[in-house]
Amino acid sequence: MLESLGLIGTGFAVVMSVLASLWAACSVIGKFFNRPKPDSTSATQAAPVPPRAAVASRAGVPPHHLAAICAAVADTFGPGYVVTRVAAPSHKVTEWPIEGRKDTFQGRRIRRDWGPTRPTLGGETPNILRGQQ
Amino acid sequence: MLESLGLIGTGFAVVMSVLASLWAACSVIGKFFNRPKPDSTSATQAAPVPPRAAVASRAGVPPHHLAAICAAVADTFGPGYVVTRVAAPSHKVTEWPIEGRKDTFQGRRIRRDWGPTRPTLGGETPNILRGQQ
Amino acid sequence: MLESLGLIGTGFAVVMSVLASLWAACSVIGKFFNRPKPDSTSATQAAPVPPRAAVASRAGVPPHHLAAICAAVADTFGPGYVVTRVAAPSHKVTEWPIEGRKDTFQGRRIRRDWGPTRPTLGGETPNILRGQQ
Amino acid sequence: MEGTTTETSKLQQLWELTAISDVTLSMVIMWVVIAVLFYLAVYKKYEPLLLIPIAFGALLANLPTEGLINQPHGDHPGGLYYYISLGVEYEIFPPLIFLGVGALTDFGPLIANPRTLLLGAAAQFGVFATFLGATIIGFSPQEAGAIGIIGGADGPTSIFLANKLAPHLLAPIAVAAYSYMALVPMLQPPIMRALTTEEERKIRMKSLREVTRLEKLIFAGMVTIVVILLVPAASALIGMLMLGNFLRESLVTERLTKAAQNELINVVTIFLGTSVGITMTGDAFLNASTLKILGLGVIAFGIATACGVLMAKLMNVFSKNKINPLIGSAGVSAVPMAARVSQVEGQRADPGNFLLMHAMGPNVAGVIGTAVVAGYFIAWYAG
Amino acid sequence: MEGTTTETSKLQQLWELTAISDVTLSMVIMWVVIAVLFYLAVYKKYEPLLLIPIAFGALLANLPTEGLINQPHGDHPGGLYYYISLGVEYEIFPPLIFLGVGALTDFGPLIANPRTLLLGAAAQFGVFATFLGATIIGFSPQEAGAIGIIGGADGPTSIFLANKLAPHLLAPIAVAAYSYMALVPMLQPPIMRALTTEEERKIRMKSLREVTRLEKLIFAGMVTIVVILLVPAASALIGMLMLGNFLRESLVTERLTKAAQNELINVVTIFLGTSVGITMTGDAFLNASTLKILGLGVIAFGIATACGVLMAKLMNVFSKNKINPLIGSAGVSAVPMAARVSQVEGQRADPGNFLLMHAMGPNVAGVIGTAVVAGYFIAWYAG
Amino acid sequence: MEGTTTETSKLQQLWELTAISDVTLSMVIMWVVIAVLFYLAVYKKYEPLLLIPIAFGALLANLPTEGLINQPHGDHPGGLYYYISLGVEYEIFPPLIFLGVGALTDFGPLIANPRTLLLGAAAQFGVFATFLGATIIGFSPQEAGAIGIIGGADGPTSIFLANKLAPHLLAPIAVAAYSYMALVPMLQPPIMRALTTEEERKIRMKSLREVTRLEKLIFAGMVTIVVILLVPAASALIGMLMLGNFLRESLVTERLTKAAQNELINVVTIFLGTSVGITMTGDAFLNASTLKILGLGVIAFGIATACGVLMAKLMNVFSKNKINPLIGSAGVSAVPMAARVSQVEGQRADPGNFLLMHAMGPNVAGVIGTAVVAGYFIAWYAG
Ligand code: NA
Ligand code: NA
Ligand code: NA
Repeated sequence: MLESLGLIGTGFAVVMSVLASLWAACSVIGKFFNRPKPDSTSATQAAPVPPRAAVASRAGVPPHHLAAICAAVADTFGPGYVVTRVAAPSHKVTEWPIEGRKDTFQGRRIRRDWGPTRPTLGGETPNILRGQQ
Repeated sequence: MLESLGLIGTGFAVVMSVLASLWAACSVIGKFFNRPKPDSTSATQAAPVPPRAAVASRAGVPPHHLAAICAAVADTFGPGYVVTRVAAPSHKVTEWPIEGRKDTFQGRRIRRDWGPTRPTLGGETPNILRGQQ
Repeated sequence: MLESLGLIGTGFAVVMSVLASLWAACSVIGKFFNRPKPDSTSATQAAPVPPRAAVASRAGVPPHHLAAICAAVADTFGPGYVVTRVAAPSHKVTEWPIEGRKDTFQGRRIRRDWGPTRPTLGGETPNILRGQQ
Repeated sequence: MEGTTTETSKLQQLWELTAISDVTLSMVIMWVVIAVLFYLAVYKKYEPLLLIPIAFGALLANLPTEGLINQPHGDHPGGLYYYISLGVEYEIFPPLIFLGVGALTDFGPLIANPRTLLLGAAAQFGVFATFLGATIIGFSPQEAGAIGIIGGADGPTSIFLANKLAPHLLAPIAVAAYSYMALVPMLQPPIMRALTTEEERKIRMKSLREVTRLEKLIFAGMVTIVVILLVPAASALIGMLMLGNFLRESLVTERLTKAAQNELINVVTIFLGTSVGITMTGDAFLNASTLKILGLGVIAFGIATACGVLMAKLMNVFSKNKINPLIGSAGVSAVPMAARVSQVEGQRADPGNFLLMHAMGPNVAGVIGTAVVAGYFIAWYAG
Repeated sequence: MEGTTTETSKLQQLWELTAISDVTLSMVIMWVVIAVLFYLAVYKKYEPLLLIPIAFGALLANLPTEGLINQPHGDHPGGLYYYISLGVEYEIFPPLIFLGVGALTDFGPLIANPRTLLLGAAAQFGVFATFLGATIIGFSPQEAGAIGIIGGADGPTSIFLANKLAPHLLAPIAVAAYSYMALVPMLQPPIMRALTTEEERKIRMKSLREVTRLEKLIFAGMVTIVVILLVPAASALIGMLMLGNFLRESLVTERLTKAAQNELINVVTIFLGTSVGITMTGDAFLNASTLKILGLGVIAFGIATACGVLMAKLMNVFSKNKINPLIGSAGVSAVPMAARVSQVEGQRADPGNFLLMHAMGPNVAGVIGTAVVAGYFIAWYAG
Repeated sequence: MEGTTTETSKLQQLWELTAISDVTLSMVIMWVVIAVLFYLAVYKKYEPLLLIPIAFGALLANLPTEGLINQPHGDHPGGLYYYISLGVEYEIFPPLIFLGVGALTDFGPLIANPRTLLLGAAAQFGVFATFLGATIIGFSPQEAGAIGIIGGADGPTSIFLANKLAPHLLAPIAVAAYSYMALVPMLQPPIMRALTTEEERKIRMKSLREVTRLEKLIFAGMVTIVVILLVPAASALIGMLMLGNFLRESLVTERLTKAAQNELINVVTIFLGTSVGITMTGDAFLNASTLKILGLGVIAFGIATACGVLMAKLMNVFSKNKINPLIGSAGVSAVPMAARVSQVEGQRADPGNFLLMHAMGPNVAGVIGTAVVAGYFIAWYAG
């Protein structure tokens, strides 16, 4: 029982100290990454809209788009909301178009006449080969 | 030889009895699942159209759609055909749209300007990173 | 040292002879595949356009398309270029449409009402089952 | 390796590095056999997914390779296929293939019309008849069992049983099983037509009822329980088949179903095929046994087809709800080709007749039936 | 097997081939348990990706199978699951799952707000409290450690530790871990509401800053180094977790990331689940220990939830930047369900409050924390 | 672990649980090396698919881990990488990678212009020259062979041979091979320009004929047969390479080709990379040998490039059909980068010159050539 308590005490201390070390390390490292924008820690409380908009604008969003977006946000959520970042919807480039492009480049099969290439029933490879077979 | 015949006799008996047991079990279980529709065993021979149509309708197909479909079927195949089920073409939800959505949520890359994101030659990850790198 | 030189001499001889054997074998085999078109070895230097065009035409490209393409090539690259092959862009049939078709055939889920099938949040399978569950 | 070696001895040394002198006549003959297999697989499309790996494995087996199949000794590791072939020897690959097959199989038509289970059972008589024939022409009972299972038209099951009862016959049995499965569209129709009348071939069957998810899940569990209770030696095959099917029909484990249907089955197929092919040395393949096995295989397919058809006719004697006997032949499994043959023959007699879904019932029942037979043989001999 | 056997003895022989006589009462009872697990997995969607394989494995374990789990002897190979289970026994599968988990996890919210690491640490107190309770009611210390880790709400870690400290309890621990993870949306809210005031639940947190690729890569490397230095016994779990995450965040190894997120994790999940289930024999599962473990599991979850919430309140005492204590409960991991619970509870108090991303911080911190605890137990007992 | 321990001893106990005291200076130095590797892989995109796993494996090797690489003893299982590394030790992973490489490679350009096989052969002279240099500066012949193969610019082959002839040098050889492959665009152009005249660089080659499916299949079979007959010790590499290519070119096994190109190669790459990295301990890496190997590697690449170019010029002396010597450098393999370098240099001299497809011939010939050289070294030393 006492032994168990010893284990528990040590154990919880280990967990806390490991994760606290990570916290400390993260904070130190995070400082380096936050430094370029010294006003960022107090940004949400008091940052005026224009500089932010400028930041967003610098990132490629046209200013008149930004103005329209800010107006829409203000209308929807009411005051107290600040637009801090504007980005186009994330168009993640999945592997498929790239793979498709690779497939096209590899070009194992070439359509030799004008007719369309159709998948066959049962998923067999259609009989349209590059060579004369 | 006689031994072989013994093996064969026993063996075929085993196979028949195993699959016959499965048949019996399936039939018994099947009864439970067929019970809600007591007329289903004789449906194809004599089932009147309206109840079926009602069933289909209950499943979400609007009655006037059903009437139109039945008319088209009667015109195409002639008498003797009964519409027993109407369903929209099976739109199997493959994993890809879901995965795509997940990818979007994970949002590792965000387009920071208005320009399109294009796959690069060779399938490399395009140089559009969430952060400032 | 001398031993090393022996190893190197033998080794380089091995590599050269293996790949030279492959060259020889390839050339012999290649002869069989090139034979049907005896003029092909000198084709790029002097092959007249018409026979080639005929070949391409036999492969399914309408002659008037071919004429137009040759004219365009001549205009773009200048003289000295010969159109040796015309093919529609390679439409590689990837697995996906076929798989999609298979999925449709397997049809595990059928939409029972007119509403659209949508992926759910978290990628769960939507609750549209073939049976009544 | 001294610097003073003469030119001649150097050439000799070079020659000794090569393995040309290790080529035997049987290897060269096997190359011809392999070329035929490649031709059938690539141009005739005889089950290419398995015949190509098998044939390539056979090519490697009939070359004087080094470091590909040798056993480990001391610190030296074994060859690549010493390790990969453990998947066959330890009987791991066939059940994994069955996991994928289960994830790809829809037992709905069978559940909707469970009578067709008997057709799948009847077709197994081909296995036993071939077993008898094999013992008569001199094979040992174990060998005969492994040969008979060819009539079950189930590749992984054949490999599983052959590895257990007669590993030295693994290659010819696998080749026969996959080749004849591909030949089903040619082997079956004459037998089907000879045993049925025009009227029988025109029988239309009533359409199948819908089967719910719950019923499919219960079926998967029930088959697992019943078959393992009655034929425990079939546990590995049936267990994996039904695990794959349960994952599929649960509809909540899409990720795992896809993995079983694709990644797992594809990778294992490459390894299984080449491992089988690599046992196909000239000594093991070029002998009278192989010819006998190929001959017995045809007989097995023929009898299985006939028994399926005849069982359907027998059932029609006792049942009011007539079965089209053309779907009986689908009981040999060879999914889904045998079912397609039933459909084609049915439409030849009556173009408005659609037998495909009805034939899928005996077709998938045949898979279960063959696994049961395999379990029975294992219990009888290998226990 | 003589030809002169009488009809009776033949039937007897047939009976002896079957395994019906080997069915025990405990098997039949287990079938009911398994049916309940299937119901929960399929219809209630309790972590079906793992509970279905576990339950199917348990079904196989509670049937008189042959050739599925037997050890090899002499020339006879072992059963299929003798080989597959080596992946659990040799502790290979859980780290591979962690490789995939790492490739699926975004540590961004944690890096943006590293204070939440403490919440992930606090939730581990549930593990230790349960350990204490388990020792008090009679479990050995090793068993108690393996049981306590259920409170960490991390399936692979639980399996990893149970296999090391108390392999005979593997099945009930895994079942408890995955079942309660699925029950998080029911277990946590009452505790969360009891321990917080309306005002606390309404606290809005400032939005998270962006985290760059470099920062994420440094984080992955740093966690690897710090955790392995402080708790070397957690090396396998943390090493693989962070390898997967590094591949993901490098953005230049898309192929490998996808392989870890899909192929690898899916195939290993099938094998891991069934291997765990196959240890779930009636003898091992139907006893007082299982009931105790299930009971202790609930307690573990409850205490972990409470400690997370209380730690958040404690941190608010010392910090100007208030934390919404509702995100403390996410420290139990159960990614991403616990974070969703925080979000839902937060919006119940204030519909305009979005806690999801904030809760992801303690949520993923909990994964690291539980791996640390597992390493600590291993170092203490298994070293 | 008694309850009466004083505070001090408890802290000491806690300290002993950690492994901070096991950190050595060489580990810390290795961290810097690893950081450089990560930088090259992530930001410079030097073969990230392999360098990232290698570097992460090296990180794990240079931390005081527990339960990650230890051998099994008694009932205790080995560490995770004890098991995964068996794939390298037993020489399983490199041939599997080659299976995928074969499924990804189009030998068409080589078949259309088989003369370029000689260019792929000539580039192997770099291997032998480096072998000579390595023996001169004090490496044993086996070590020298493993080092020389770096000049073949073929990762899996280098790992395969290093594991066989000089396993203690596995890490530096693999790192050198993959790093220099990534450096090809910087290393080759100066050599190519120095050895060619402006006129030679402007040579246009006649366009390649089409190659039919049958011809590609015959090629795959023929290479298998010829290479195994002449250099049987290359069986595993060439056999798998050509199996993958046969599957690809058969056009009837799409499923298997995709599995080899994706699932198999991706998963094996993760395991292979980390297994190689985990041998990269400070002791094994931080010594004069590594520096020598890195130096010899550059020389190997340079000589291989030069020999390829010179062989093309030599062939032009005897042939009417001139070869552009810029494609000779592609014979070092490093597919497809070396071919791209040829294309770029060709267009620098004449923007209308398209050498890419012509350079693919020697490029893939180099893969075969390096496998032949590896087989030759194995036959000479390891037999
Ligand atoms: Na069958
Ligand atoms: Na946790
Ligand atoms: Na090379």
